[in-house]
Amino acid sequence: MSEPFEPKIVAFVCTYCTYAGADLAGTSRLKYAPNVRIVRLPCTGRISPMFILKALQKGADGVLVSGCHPGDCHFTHGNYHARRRWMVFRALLDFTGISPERVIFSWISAAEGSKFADLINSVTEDIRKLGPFDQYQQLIKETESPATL
Amino acid sequence: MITQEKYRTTVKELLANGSIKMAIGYRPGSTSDRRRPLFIRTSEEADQLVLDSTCITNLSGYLVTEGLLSDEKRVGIFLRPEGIRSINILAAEYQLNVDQIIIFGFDFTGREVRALQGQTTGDFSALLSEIRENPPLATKEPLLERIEKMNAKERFDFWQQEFSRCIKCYACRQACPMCYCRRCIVDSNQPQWVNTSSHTLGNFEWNVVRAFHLSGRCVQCGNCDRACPVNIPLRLINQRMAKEVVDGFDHFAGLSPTQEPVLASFKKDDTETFIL
Amino acid sequence: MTRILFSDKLDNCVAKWRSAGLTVIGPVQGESLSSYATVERGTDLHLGLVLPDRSLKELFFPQTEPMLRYTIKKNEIETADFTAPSAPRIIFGARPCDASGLAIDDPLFGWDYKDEYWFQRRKESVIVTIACTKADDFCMCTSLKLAPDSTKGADVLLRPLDKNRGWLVEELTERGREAFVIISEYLQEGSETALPTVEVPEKFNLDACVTWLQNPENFDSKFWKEISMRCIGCASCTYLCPTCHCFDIQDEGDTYSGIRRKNWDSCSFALFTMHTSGHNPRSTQSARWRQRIMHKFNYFPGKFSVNSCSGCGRCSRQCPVDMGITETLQEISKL
Amino acid sequence: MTETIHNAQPNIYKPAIMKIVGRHDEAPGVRTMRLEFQNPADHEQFKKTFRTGMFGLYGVYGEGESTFCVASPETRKEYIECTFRQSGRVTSALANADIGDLVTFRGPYGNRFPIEEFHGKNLLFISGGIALPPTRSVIWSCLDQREKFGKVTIVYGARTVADLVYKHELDEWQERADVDLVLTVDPGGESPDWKYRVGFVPTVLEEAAPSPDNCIAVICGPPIMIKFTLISLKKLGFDEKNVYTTLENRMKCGVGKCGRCNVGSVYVCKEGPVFTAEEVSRMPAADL
Repeated sequence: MSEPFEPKIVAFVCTYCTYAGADLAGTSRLKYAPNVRIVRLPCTGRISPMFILKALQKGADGVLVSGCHPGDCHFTHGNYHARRRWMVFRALLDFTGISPERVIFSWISAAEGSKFADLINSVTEDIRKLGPFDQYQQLIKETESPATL
Repeated sequence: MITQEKYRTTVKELLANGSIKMAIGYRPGSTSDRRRPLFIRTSEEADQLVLDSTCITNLSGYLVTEGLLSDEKRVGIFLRPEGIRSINILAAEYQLNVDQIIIFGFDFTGREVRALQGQTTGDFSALLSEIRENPPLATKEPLLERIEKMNAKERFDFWQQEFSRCIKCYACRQACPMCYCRRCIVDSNQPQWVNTSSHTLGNFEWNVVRAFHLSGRCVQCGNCDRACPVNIPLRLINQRMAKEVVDGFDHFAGLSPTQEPVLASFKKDDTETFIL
Repeated sequence: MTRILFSDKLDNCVAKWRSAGLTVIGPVQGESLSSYATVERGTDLHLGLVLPDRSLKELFFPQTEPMLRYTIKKNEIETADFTAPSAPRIIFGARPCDASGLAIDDPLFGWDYKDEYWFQRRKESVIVTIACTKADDFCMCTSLKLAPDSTKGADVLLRPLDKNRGWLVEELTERGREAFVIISEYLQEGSETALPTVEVPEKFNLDACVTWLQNPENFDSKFWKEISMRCIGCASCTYLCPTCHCFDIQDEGDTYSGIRRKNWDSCSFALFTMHTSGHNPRSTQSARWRQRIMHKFNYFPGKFSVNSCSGCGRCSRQCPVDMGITETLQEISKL
Repeated sequence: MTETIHNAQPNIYKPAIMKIVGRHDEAPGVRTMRLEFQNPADHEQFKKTFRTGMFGLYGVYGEGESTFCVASPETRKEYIECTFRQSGRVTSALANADIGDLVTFRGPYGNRFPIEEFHGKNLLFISGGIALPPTRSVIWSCLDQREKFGKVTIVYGARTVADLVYKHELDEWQERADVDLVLTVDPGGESPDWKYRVGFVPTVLEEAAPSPDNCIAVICGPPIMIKFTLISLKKLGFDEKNVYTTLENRMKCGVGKCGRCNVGSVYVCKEGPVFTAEEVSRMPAADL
């Protein structure tokens, strides 16, 4: 148990912007925290709040959702729809007691490799400071079924 | 009493001249403070109709019963303003055609029942706008204010406490006029998004998912809250989410049958203060 | 001369039972819901309730219960059993209808294949019922040929004295006697008379209903559609019912490890009987309500010689559209 | 109602672990798998209890369990064969399992075809589409002791030629002199080189006109086929008591507890799945 806490973060990203941005971060040899598991989706409009719940259900300490800047969506307005949904979902999580600090949203374009690396680093640090998501992990424990992330 | 008699006569007339094939209203229940939904197809059945301050169930969910409106005939229904809003949402989501619905509007203050003027949803738009501007006092919940003041941990604990009683009977879903999906998200198992078991995690997920799906659609009729056999204050979450869409997107659900669903539309200048 | 347990000794009894290793469970009124729950003191018990909102069933057949844990390795699967927790307990102040509910379900969980999750708990629970001196509009035990002082399923029956002073003790089974030996120092001999049990009016003629239900012609009767038209299929009646026993088996976890659970399920749901092909034997709400009534009063007694209803009335009490077994059987009586 | 307690396990919901030793694609989306017991005690229990007609709950941990019949005959108890159509969560997981993978089996449950009573009689098997597997178990159970039975006729039909299952066994039966196989596909489902009949099963059955004398019929198929086949059999003069069928309902427990397989007062999982047409006719038709 003496091992230092390493947060587990799941990132849902759109393939056209943020994933390309992550790619750029990689090809530019930028170093960033290895705590993030990236799930690539066609568009932020495809990122259902269910995904966020599922990530938490599997034991994530934090969730990052990211896509194209407004106006840049490959599908013209997928991210506008997503934005409304996130706003509502974020308020809902807040109201039910899941701190908004654990679910982070961002816009990262294909050109912003360094923003991606910086964001991952800062999010990892923030969640490290928050510590493990004990409240939710307690719920998972009660189900008898293991958190498998 | 006068309203009730007047409506009985109206329903009988409309049935007799074939304007409607059925009217959905209320009749006495098993105790004096209970009312049962009533399906009026004959003049005798119309005599059973009662209308008083215990008629609180929102009946609009019955309109999406499979096959009811498929014959293009018209159906009358007794609705309070919330019910009229649900009809508007159902119409906006293409679940029914408002031209097929004859509304017998009513509302009450204290024990005094009064009829609302109008028959189609359009007739009530002024009334609904009025409600939007001046929401009835009853919607102010002391408990809601208490929850707002809590910190995240306390809120989490509060809701865990409430949801721990949930038995996953889905009465909230079944009682809700907005939950018309043929296959609910908890019923689909490929993938299984939400745990079907009724442990605290499964209960939490289910209630969050339902609240999310009702965001910007709930009219606070209270059907879910009353149906819940374990008395979870479900109305609080839905009220909070309704406030969120009003504040965030200036969207008051169910104003008209052509209102765009809030989560299926957007404005380019929607707020995004929380996005990094 | 009978033995009497006076109310002021209840606290001592609970303490005594607890020190003898028994978990004491009884009706408790929570902030917004009453149920059978573990108590630490006699004063925590709310014995004045007509009936707790939630039934006794869930202490024996919980809404969700882990059955197996699996771990999948390269060339083998390990399966570990969950067993029902072994904890002797005494349920004090159960209502006779709730206790009969347990006795009604015993044969079902035991025919051919014995469900250990149920019987393990049954074996370790002593059930002390209190005869009812209060009833509400929905109580209907007498209509089911049971009574407010029915002894079915109970190990000890207590009959209340006036002014909440205490109860006359009627020990019914060996298990009950053993539990009361523990607290014998708090029992007194006396010759008091118990309060009369409450008069629960008979709401329908059960025999007539059963005859009607057994007639195959009535299976397709228009009656079913009419009576269930307003049913919204919410299942709260089945979930609160002390005898409804349907369940689902669900896996949670992933390809490597997880658990298999037994969860409550309900015949009110369309998905309950849906075949893979899309064919659904009970595709309408009226067919599902018919199944519920038929199962309780025709099929179940046909198999196990007992009606699957103990007359607690929870189905009618909680129904959001004011339906329930009482109304349906009353209407059948009129046919 | 039988009162025998036959739990192999104290926990009646605990399945046996099976290894997939063979698989074969029968038709689009339809697959047959051969499973072997991993635990000898489970196998012994199966050998002791299995009779043709019984069913089991096949499962994949993490996905759940699904009910279908044991397609292998009671004369071959070294393994279990099952045939299923990939359609839901569990069957998809089963279909994704490869040879050597481990799956689970709970059973065998239910009643059986009383084939001792069929001794010395002619047998008529009628089956449609994916419903051949339960019939196949009976067919092989009888063919493996061929001398005990009279004439054997099999009428089998499917929507299209591709949908016929057990094609290799159909060829085998076609060639056997002691089996009379009538194959058919629905109109429009024939391929250019289809040399057998075209038409719906009940029609083809009436054309083939097997004699009802001293004959037992076993039918299995989709509800609509059963309905019309029963009418045809009646026309041919079959007594309902001599017609057997199997009902397959949704099940979760398989042991008469979970409450979903009831048809009228009958618990299909315990009193079925094998019924005579007479028993079926007493069940409420609307509940089937």
